[in-house]
Amino acid sequence: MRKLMIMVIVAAMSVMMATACFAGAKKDKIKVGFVYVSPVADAGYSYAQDQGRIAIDKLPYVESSFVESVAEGTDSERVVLNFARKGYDIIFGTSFGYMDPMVKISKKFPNVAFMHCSGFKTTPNMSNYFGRMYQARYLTGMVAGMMTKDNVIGYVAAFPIPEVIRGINAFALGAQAVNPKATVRVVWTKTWYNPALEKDAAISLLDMGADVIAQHQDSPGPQEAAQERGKYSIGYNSDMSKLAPKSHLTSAIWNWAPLFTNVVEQVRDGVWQGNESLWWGMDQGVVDISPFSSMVPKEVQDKVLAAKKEIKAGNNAIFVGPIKDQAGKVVVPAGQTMEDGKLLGMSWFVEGVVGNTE
Amino acid sequence: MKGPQDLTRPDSQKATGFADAAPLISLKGITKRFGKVVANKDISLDLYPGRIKALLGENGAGKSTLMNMLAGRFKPDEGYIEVDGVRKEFTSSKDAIKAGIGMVYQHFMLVETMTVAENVLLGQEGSFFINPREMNDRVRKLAVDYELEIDPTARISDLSMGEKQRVEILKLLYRESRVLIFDEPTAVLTPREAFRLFEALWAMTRLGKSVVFISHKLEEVMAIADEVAILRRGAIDDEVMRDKITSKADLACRMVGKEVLLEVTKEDVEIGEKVLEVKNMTGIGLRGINLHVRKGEVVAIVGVAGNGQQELVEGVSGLRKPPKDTIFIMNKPWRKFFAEMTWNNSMSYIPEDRLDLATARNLDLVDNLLLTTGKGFTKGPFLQRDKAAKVAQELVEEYDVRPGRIQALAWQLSGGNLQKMVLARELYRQPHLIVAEQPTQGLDISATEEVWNKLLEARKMAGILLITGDLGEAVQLADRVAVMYCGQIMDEFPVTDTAKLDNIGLLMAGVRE
Amino acid sequence: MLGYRLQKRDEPWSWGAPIIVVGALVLSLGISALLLKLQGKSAVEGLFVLWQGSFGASWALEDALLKSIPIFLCALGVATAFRMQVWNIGAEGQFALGAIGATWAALNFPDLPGYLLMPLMFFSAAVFGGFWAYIPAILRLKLKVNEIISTLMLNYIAILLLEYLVFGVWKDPKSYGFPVTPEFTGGAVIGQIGDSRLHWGFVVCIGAGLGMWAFMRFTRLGFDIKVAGEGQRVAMYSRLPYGKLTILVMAISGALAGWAGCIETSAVVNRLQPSIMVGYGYTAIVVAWLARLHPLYIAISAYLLAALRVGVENMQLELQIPAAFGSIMEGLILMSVLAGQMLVTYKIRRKK
Amino acid sequence: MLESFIVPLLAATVQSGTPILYATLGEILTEKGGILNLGVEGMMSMAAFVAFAVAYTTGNPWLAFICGGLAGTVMAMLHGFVCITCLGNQVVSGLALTILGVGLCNFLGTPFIGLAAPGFSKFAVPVLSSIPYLGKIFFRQDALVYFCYFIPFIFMIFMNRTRLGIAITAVGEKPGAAAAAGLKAVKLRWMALLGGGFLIGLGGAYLSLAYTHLWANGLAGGRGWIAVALVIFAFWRPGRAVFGAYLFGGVMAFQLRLQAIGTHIPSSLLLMLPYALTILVLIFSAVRGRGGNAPSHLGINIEPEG
Repeated sequence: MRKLMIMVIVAAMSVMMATACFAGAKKDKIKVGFVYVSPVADAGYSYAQDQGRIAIDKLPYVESSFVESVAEGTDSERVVLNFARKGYDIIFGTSFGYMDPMVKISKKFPNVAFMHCSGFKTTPNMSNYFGRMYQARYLTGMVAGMMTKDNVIGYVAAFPIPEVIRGINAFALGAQAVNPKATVRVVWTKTWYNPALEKDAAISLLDMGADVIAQHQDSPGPQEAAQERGKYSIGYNSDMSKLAPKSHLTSAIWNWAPLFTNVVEQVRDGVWQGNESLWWGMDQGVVDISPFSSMVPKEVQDKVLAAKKEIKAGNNAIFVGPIKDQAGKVVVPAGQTMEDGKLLGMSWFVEGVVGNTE
Repeated sequence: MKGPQDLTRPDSQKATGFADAAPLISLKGITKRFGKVVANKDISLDLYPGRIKALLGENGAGKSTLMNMLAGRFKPDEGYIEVDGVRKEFTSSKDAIKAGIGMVYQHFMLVETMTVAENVLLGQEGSFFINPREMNDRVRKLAVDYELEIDPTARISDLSMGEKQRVEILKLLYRESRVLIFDEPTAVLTPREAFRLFEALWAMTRLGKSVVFISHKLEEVMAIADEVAILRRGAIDDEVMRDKITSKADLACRMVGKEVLLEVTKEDVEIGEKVLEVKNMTGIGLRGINLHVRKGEVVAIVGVAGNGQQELVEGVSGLRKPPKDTIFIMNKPWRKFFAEMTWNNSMSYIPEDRLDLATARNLDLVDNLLLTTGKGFTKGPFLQRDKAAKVAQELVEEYDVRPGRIQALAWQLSGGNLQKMVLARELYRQPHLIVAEQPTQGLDISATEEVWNKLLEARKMAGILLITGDLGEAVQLADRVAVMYCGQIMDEFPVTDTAKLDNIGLLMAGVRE
Repeated sequence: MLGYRLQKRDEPWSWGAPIIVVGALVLSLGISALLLKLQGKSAVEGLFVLWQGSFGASWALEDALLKSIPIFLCALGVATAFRMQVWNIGAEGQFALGAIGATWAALNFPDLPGYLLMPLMFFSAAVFGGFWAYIPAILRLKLKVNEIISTLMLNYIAILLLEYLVFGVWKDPKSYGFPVTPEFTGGAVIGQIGDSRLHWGFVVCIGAGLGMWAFMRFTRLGFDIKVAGEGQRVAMYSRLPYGKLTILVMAISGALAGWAGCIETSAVVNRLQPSIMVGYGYTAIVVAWLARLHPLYIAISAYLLAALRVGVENMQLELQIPAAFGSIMEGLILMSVLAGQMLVTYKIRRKK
Repeated sequence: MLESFIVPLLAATVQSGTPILYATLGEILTEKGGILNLGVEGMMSMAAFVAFAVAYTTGNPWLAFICGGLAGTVMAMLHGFVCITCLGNQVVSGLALTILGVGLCNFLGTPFIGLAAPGFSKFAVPVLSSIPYLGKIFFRQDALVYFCYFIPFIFMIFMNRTRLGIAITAVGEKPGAAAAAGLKAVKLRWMALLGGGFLIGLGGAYLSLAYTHLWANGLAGGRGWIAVALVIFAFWRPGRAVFGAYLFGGVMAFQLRLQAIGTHIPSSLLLMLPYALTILVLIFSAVRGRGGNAPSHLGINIEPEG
């Protein structure tokens, strides 16, 4: 009985030795695969990417499919590999942790286009893309700065990674631009999606006197906490007004459709090439803020919309000196703007932010 | 107060007025099989009110199976039970209780962490909510009525054996049980406590209750019973009225049928040097123990269970650390001996609990052999299991352990065969000291005889410390007998000293002449 | 119970074990098919895709083998502890500590040649993992603390410890602040076998499996562990050092799980990042129990459950079935095996 | 400082301690009957899902709360079938129940992710909430917390003052004695298991009806395991269970607040607090020696008679 078993395993190994086959030449129909880190219906990060997928799925020559809640380590490598093996032409990996597996697999499938979100590595057939969410964070910061009375704004955040830290800094700069006394308190939850924990974190901030709650989380938990306490809240990823109508002012939202459409068109026309970093902002419509709720006074809305025009026109890069860090030390001297490389690796808080980056 | 060992029933205590009453409970042709073994064969028995019926039979005769059927825990394969002349089907112990049958098991069925009152009321019908104060009063009143004084609020774990038994009796009385069955009740009592038990039983017979007294001790049966039913090999061999029994020997003869009481020939064996010496040991529950065993000698420790035998055995067999320099084995102090103990030519312990201590229930016979002889089959880090299997096969054949397959698991063997296997293993180790604890408990006659002979044979290479509750076994095997009571050795005398033997009961009760 | 009762068999049903396992698999597949229907997905197609994903294509076999490596090592460790009735539920935490140990070696001795660095990584993984299992063992022995709860709590603590290291001290400066350690240099990476994705970790698995099988079967220490598993009283009677054996068993269990962590970090992900924690420690318990704690059967059931996980992924890809489907199957299989094992010792008889 | 930090902290403690208290009491009842149930985490997850689903479809939170309890009972039935009827190993069966329960709730819950369902929200008890400090802490909670204030007392009375309670204790200590007294030991174990399952279910339902009104995977978040540990800490007594549950609820709430104040302790170390505390609690109860109150037949299956 036991010898039989050992032979089965050895046979399996020999079968596996044959190299994997891969997709043939260009077809008129383009197959696009998406790999999400969390469940799609979480009204959060994956949901926003999926809205973009649905947009391109409507295009006649596109056929798309996705796999949700794929853990970043070994599982992601296999899922991306399965997409490549099944002859998908474009594969979108939406979480930072997918970067290395996608780099490894892109070398094995040269004629498949790999698009990785929020990463920094590229290969001849792999580019990365991201949105300048900090622009929208800046605007929502302005709203919070004007709406707060006790000048304490709570910020529920998932992981202390650059994307999140950068968002918090832009938010704080926005708030301080209109209300220098405004401070931002940060609580880390160490999870992208856990409504109960996120709500708890928001409550602890509200108990500290925060009267506006913002979030870099995927569930509307913090919005619910703010509404229960009759305070204001700012959403993220998609318009969360229907979940907390009495507290929701606005949301910083994604809109990936334009970027995805651009990539698909390039691949169809055969002009797409890797080694590119697309970091689109409000000007290309990838990042925006949701319509204001009625609670936001007229003049606040006008001020923010004016600033939005400024950013869209490109003459307000937000991270323009002088910027001091938490300890008051000037990090960006006056007149200087932080270039993208520094922005991508930002891991310190600006002045006025209470919390640690670990 | 009558002399402690004179247990006969004074006239004042006689139950009167129930001469011609109909039987409360009668068993009709009860048969029960376990797989191939027939535990009870066509048993018919009538239990009359106000009378004490003794059920006599040695171990393995099927007494407890019969009682378990009466208590409703097993269902008979054939035959039925009549309650007040009406045929009743007992599906659970609840039906037996409703029929008025109450049982006091040898191992008490009490919940240690609960109070006396809670135990007495366990399983009683009544209101959903209970009021502890009212509950305690009811139990206290009941205890006073039956002169079984006990504190209802005491925790069972704090009570003595005698007190625990009284709680069991109170449980039956509270349920107004009409038939009270006692399974070997005096095994755990001192003679004085036993006498108080008999007084309680007599009181109950006066109230018209029917008492069944299971025992294999002749003198108790003689003292208390009105009728005696003798059970042999699962069948009622003989039923006789007490006044027809002329003497203890007559009863013994009836009990064992025509065969003579089990006798073993004991030739003389050359006595060697001391293999075990206990010098004035006080500690681990014992006081002032002085004892020695020489090679070729059998020293029996007798006494009622729970008087320090367990502690002495654990000390001598190395399971428990005694005070410094009190136990010497083969002239080495305890610590040194067990530190350098080799797998053979040292000491062996044959415990009372065969299945979960001497052997592992889910391992086969080869593994069980290796339990204590493992070092003998080890070469470097490796274990030669095939060599062990050969030895196991030889031992199984030599000791006639049925079934003969060495792949059989321990739980599949009967008590007798398992004990023979343990004995085979321990004697294979050529020990110089053997500690045998209740070696023949629960074995049938043939198995007992085989074990006795093997033990006597082992005297050639070892001294034997025998711990037993069965005086007959002590008399048969031992050269010297020591009586233990409350952690002390009351007296030690050669087995030939018949005078002391006769009033051994006194010593067991702690009464020194 | 409703007209049937259990009767002890005279002989344990020798062919019982494999039949029960197969029966459990079939039952679990049946119930899972019903669940698929519940969510409006066709059951037959679902199960076909599951089969296709697990065994259908050559790369599926490769993926399953790759995934079975950490599960196998963890299960081997868990089985050793379970064999002695020491309930080590902490394989997950020991896996994490093993990964931490390996990373510590890789980061502190980057320029050591491979043939030196690799043994050091495996050694430190075994030490870290073993230590994480040593704690509950000592707590159980010295303070009679229930090891089920303490090992489980240590799982949570281990994962948080790993996060603390990766977000703080060991964060790779060059990777833009993302929670990953610097990539392992040449000597610290377990190479691939040929150009397949399988790596030399597989050989470690075979070695560990045969090693444990031989240890249990032939050495006296292995026999002592089996005896100690039968209960503390029998162990005391046979003069076995029950305390030392408990520690030994837990140390082995922790070391093996630690190796799994080391291999997963070095061979598959090439750096330490929190996402390697995907629940191998818990699956290992299912695998160990399915294989009735026998090393070679653990190889089969580890491969089986790894194939199941890979197959479920394929179901996600093709039919958008939620990822939790895999753990439902695992739970069902283990429950039905547990219930079925009764048939080995009991027969079902009609009540008279 | 007292007003702005301690009082809200204690209020949050009561809330996050409540689900743990329900589950701990449920597990105490189950273990008193002699069954070791490690499936609490799975049962809480399933109960949370069923409660949410019922609340979402029917809109009636009280009905949902009861259905959550029933879901716990059904899961307990599964555990009972494996352990009592089929004499399976109780430890591994509990683990399997957790793996199955968490998996099943995430699988069935996927369509509900991101949705909100009507639940229980906080309301001030008219008179009592005006008591200084205590009012804010204990009487500005939701209905289920108030309901939970009574359960320990009912539990205590049931276990010590009712025939059924004593019978269940007897079965946990010595099934043979219970059987000899005419009780149906197996039936009583089933009652203890199902009753305990119901309470554990209520704990799970609390998570998706009052703690948050949104559905998410992994709501239980390790609370089931902490409840199992708390049973040992509470020496199987309801009084200490209350103290233990609130202690753990407090620690969870405390670490978030510590961050909100702006400490420099990295958050992952803070998140370790509840788990590290559990081990300390186990050591504490073992060292104090009184840990010996475990029902002596806990975890040992009752063999069917011949």
